[in-house]
Amino acid sequence: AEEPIKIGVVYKQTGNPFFEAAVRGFEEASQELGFEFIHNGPADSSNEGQIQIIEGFIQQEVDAIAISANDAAGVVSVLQTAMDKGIKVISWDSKVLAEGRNLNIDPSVAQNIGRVQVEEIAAQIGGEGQIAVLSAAATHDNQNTWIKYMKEELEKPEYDKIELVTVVYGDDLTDKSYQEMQGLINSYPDLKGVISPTTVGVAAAAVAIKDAGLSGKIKLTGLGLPSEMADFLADRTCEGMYLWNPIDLGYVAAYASVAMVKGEITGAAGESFEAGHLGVREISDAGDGGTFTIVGDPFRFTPENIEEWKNVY
Amino acid sequence: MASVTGKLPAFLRRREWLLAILVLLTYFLFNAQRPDNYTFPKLLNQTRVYMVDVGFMALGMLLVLILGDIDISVAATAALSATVMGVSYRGGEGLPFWAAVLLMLLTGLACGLFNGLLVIRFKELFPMIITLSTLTLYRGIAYIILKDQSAGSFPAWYAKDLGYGSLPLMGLEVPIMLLCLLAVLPFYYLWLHRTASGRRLFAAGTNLTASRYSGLHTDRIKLTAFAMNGLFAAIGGFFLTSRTGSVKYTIGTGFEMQAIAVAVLGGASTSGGRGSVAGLLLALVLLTALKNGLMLLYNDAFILNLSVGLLLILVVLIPNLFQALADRRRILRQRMQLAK
Amino acid sequence: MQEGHQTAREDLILEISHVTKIFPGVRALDDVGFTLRRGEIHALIGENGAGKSTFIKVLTGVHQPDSGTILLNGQQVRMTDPLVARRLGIAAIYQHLAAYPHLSVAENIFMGNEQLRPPGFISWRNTRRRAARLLQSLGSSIDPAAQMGELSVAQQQIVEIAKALSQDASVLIMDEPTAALSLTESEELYSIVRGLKAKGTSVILISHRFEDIFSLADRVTVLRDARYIGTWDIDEADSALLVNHMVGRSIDRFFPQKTADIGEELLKVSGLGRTGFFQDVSFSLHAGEILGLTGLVGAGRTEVVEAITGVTRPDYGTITLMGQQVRFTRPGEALGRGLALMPEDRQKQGLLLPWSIRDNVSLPMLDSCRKHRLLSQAHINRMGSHAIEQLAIKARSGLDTADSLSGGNQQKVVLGKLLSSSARVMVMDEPTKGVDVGSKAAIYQIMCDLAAQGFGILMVSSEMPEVMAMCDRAVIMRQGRVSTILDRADFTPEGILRASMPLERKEETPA
Amino acid sequence: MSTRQFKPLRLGRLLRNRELGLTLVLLALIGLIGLRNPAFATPGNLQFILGDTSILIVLALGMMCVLLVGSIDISVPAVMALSAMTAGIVMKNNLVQADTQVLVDGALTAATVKTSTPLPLLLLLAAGVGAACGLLNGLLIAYGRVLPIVATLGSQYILYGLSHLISGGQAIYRKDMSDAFIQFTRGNVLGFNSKVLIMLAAFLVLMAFINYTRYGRRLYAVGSNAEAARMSGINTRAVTLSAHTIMGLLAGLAGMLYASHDNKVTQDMAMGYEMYVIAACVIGGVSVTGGVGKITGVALGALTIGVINNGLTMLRLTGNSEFWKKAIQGAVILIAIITNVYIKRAHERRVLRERRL
Ligand SMILES: Nc1ncnc2c1ncn2[C@@H]1O[C@H](COP(=O)(O)OP(=O)(O)OP(=O)(O)O)[C@@H](O)[C@H]1O
Ligand SMILES: Nc1ncnc2c1ncn2[C@@H]1O[C@H](COP(=O)(O)OP(=O)(O)OP(=O)(O)O)[C@@H](O)[C@H]1O
Ligand SMILES: [Mg+2]
Ligand SMILES: [Mg+2]
Repeated sequence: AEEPIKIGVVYKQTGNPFFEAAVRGFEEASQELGFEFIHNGPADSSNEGQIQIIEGFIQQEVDAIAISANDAAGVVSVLQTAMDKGIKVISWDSKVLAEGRNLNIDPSVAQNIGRVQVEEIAAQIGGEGQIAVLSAAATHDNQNTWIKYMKEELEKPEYDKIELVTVVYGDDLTDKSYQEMQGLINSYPDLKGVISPTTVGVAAAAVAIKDAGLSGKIKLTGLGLPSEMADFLADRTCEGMYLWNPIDLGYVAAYASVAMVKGEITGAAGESFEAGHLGVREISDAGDGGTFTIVGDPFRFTPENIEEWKNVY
Repeated sequence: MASVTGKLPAFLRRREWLLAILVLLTYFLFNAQRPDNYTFPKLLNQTRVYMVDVGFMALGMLLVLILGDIDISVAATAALSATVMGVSYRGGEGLPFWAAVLLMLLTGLACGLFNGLLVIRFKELFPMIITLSTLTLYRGIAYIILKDQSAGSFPAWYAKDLGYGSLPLMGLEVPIMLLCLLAVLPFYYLWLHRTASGRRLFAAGTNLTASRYSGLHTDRIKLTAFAMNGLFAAIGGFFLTSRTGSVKYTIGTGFEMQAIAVAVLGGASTSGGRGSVAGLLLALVLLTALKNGLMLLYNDAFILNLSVGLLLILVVLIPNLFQALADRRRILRQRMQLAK
Repeated sequence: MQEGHQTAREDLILEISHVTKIFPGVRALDDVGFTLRRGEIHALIGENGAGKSTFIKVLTGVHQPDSGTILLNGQQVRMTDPLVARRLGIAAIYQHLAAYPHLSVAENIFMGNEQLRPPGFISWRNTRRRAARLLQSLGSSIDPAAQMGELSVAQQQIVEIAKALSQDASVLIMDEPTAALSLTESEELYSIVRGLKAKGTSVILISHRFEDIFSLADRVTVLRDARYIGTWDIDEADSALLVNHMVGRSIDRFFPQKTADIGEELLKVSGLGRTGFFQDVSFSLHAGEILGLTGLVGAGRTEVVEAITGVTRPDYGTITLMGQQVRFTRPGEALGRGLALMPEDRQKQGLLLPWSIRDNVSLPMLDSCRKHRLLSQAHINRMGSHAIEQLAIKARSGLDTADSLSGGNQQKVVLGKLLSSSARVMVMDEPTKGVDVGSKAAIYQIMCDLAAQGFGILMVSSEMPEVMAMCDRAVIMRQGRVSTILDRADFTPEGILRASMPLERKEETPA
Repeated sequence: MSTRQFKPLRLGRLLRNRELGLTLVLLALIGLIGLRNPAFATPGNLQFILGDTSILIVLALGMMCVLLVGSIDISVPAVMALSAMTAGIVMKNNLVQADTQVLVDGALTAATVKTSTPLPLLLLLAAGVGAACGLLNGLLIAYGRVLPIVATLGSQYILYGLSHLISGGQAIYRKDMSDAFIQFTRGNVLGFNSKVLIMLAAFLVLMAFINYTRYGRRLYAVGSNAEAARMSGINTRAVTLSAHTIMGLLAGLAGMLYASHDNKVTQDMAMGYEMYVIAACVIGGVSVTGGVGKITGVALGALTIGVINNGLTMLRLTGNSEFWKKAIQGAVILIAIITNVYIKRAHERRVLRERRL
């Protein structure tokens, strides 16, 4: 019998529920397609840890590697050696630079991610006032891209009365993000809203706002995990936030990997592949020298729908 | 019978033997579990992942540990040096690559020297405390230099051939990086174990006061050890960067603990005066064999760390227990003679 | 009260028989017996390393004996740890200061015997008050709140005594309590001890000073080479008898005849001073001369020689070595210029204990053991064997580790290190401290030989017989200053002692 | 007794009082940062810093015990993680949700009430797990004669691994926490954050223990001169063991504070925190060689770290670059400990000069 296809899944960090959910997407797909997969992530969300894991996967002769990279540039070399050995490389969630991948699966169009958060906060604060951004680390590519699009969006005339006062960084550490949020509260008494496009940051910001007794006075949105943010949506510290569905993300990445291993696609722009119950995905040019496809639009979580999602991921 | 049990601990007290046995055990254990993936050639290929950069850092750390000191700023030193290299090379638009590398080594040396100066100037402070603050300082400087950027686009021979290339030797594909480490080891060994300055390092670590009274220039010895540690950290950073292909200020985070673990596993003691190159090499091999095997079997980073922690404690603890047992037995024997 | 030699059982507070104590490789006590009567002062004497301190530690539960019995008030007791001994009323002042340098004087006195107040918290007020009272009763005005580590050795010794007294013990053991004390301080201690005796306390006193023994003790016991030699009433013993028993042979040929001629000036020190340690120290040393530097413990002699040899840096004054003015920043520099220091504490400063003899001996001269830039084991071996031969070190081979050697042989290894260098001036700080008799004589012989070869030797020593027999001249220090310099012809025990005794300090006497 | 001799000594003690010096440094820091960002020096923010630093202080108190006996513990954050994770899992598994109505602004509003294992039990559990970890460290160090750095480096790896294993990779979130636990570090009593109150309680208990009980003083005795301690009948190994156990216990407690404060327990919780704890102790005047250190100094040292961290956040908000933060932090710590050295040296010189020769 022919050897089953084997996929190595690398994520940013072990024990992060977002990635646990993504692995569930791979699981679903593997039941439908009958491939094998192994998954692993470093304990400390380091680039070096991911390299170790990738080398381990090469050693185990996987057919494809699907990675959410901690450092877009830092894994390029090792992934190139993988590709030299005929291994297909798909990045998902957090991309790898074009020269180190065959295809990138974006959860959503970066521009949209930036836009919806600005729209959300504008709606919440009533279209005027000071806002701030609480980001992860100043070194995170996806964060910086989103913030860039947020700033572009804020240029539009309808946001004239909104002032982005500062961008601060919580390094994806809960206590540091909390401190930064507290600093924002103290330093900008007129602050109306905060966007935190990181799950750690938005949760810490919610705690800080609630602790300061400012729930509802400082509005909050961002990209948050339903399981982590459930209580804050319920008590309206956060009235609406976004995230894509990590299960779908894993699911699409799995389908793309299998299609590529089978030779159905090469990852070139213009190709398309069938992603199970999510339908056909078009591959297009990403503008960074590589190609990408997207999973869908960011999903809006609200106090109304959070109950059904909080135990999913 | 008494003599057999009496000899066993003495045998196990040679760390090198204990490590060698563990290496073989680990290899055969995992090889039996994963006969197709966990093979010698494949393990050899993995050495570049687990052995080389940490190995160079451990070589530096060993010097400091032999002195009875510790340096936890090595990973930050490596990061700062790599940053300097990346920024000065600027993807080919800056300095020529050799100059960038030279600058990198000098940066490492300077960081080490600065640590060393602080250590000999402020003897009241523990090196651990000093290097704790220089750790933050060095990485902080790297952060100031690189900000949120990464620097890369290194020459292909560096990022590809050195980082991932291997040479065929006796029918095996040996990573070039590993060859670099192995090429350095004999010189390092000779220097540490066979020259006067190496000997003085051990002397200073065994008893600093007595060494000073014996005429050794203990301050200079310390300074040299810390400076060389900085240099080795930079070399470690050099090889690490050849694998990552680019530099961020976070590069090598946590490697200081790995370097300490390797050196301690290899027989160095944080109280000074002990350490061997052979032990260090064996410890590196053992960790490679173990980590890679665990990686294949479990694919779980935490289990990997847990096992390394257990190994570290057991390898240090077991000889201590044997030693205590041997001491007790010795006194008992004398007491028995007394009774006769 | 005491009638003759025969003592009734019930008169004995302590009765120790057949005690043996073994350390790995050393038998420190071998079948030792000892009795202590109620209310007597019993001196325990013996050469360095005879086992006195070990005996005390066995008594106080610090060490467990390997065999033997201890009867306290006729009842067999087992001193399983120091707390048991304390509870049974045995208090001790140990030879090596058992102080906590970072803690206050008061706390040092009451550590382990805290002054509690309900519900079991320490009362610092009582602690300080009682400490002050105790210290006053010792005629000292040490501030109970002062930090122990900042006191002088003598002051620390007084605190230790106060600590022992604070326990109201029925048996008080003192291991060399007067070693660092001034004459008045000693007198003060004598009267306290006599007072205790009058109250019925029994005292075991270890001392190398015969004055202490003859003015205090009722009986005296001699230990030699870990064995019990005998016990004498004080009035039937004299110092010659005791010394003979301690040493085990008559000692008229103990010190060698010194034949060296005095040559040119090698070392000259003038106006040397180091803030807080010593002041105005001037003397000179000539080739072929053995110059003594003596005084009481804590007089600052070690500090002086360390400042000369670059261990520390003097703040004032000049040092002239072989005609050139020098100032060293480290001992290695001094060694390179021909000035070698044999430090006071051979275990901490002199030797690398885990290292072999040959490695220790070759350490200062490693650069000369090279062949093709690498170390030559053969050369190192030769150096080791040479030292063993030249100094008659008792060892199986040069590979024996330093910590396996006896004190005297360890000292010879330290000496071997110096001899392997090219020094002309040797500074020896207490070269025979803690060294057995045989090695002592050997070391004296070596010193004389060196002097004969034209070396200049500066010997720091606390032992008066040694100074008197060995030195051509003696510099006598007290309280960090040179009190006088005597020529050999002018040596008298009284003269040296008088010059060493600290001048009484006004504020040291209670108001 | 002449008082003439005593006077300079008392003055000296006042001058060398590092607690005073540290307080001055702290005030100077607050003033300087406050000049750049006025929002920093407000009572509200200072109170926030105090609350935020409470956990650090609790840990530093434990670390002080360990350092006093001449040992060190770098497994602290792993102990925190394991304890909090254990308690968190128990809490999650026993969580009961009930919809009720509560009075908000005079109107009945629907609310969900989450109850679980009683908070005291959870705290006990976490403290117990922490103490057990500390005990294990202590056993390795005191009885296994493994050097403290090596032993606790190893146990750090092991304990983090264990907290991962028992959690099965699942973090504990706010939704898994009982209301009592969430409110644990949020209640305000007499205008003080309850974290501050808990820290004060720990501080007072430990101060009583260390300064007023014979067992507490033994920590100093062992660290100051282990040989002497042994000779006066102190079981030095047991003392080392208890120091580590205290550290573990406090780390367990701190883990709960941390978890409640963050509303979250992850298996990599507080990674790297041990460095701040050690730095706090050293700035507070604890000697790494043992025997020296005061509890007030440690608290001040931790506060200094807290002020530096918060101050850097606040400074940055006024336009200073994010990228300078880390370097400044390292430099400030370095300068602080070096200043300490110079102060101590000056004092030693003065003592020497005052000696009579
Ligand atoms: N803890 C120990 N371990 C090993 N050997 C020891 C120990 N303590 C003492 N000894 C050895 O026991 C012997 C007796 O030592 P002890 O200190 O009792 O002599 P002493 O009579 O007090 O000498 P001194 O007059 O120098 O104080 C010495 O050979 C010493 O080296
Ligand atoms: N006046 C003083 N006040 C306080 N401490 C002093 C004083 N003088 C000397 N000391 C301390 O006493 C100690 C003993 O000094 P030093 O070792 O130089 O004396 P020594 O004569 O060599 O005695 P030893 O026989 O102990 O070697 C030194 O550590 C010194 O710091
Ligand atoms: Mg003695
Ligand atoms: Mg001396």
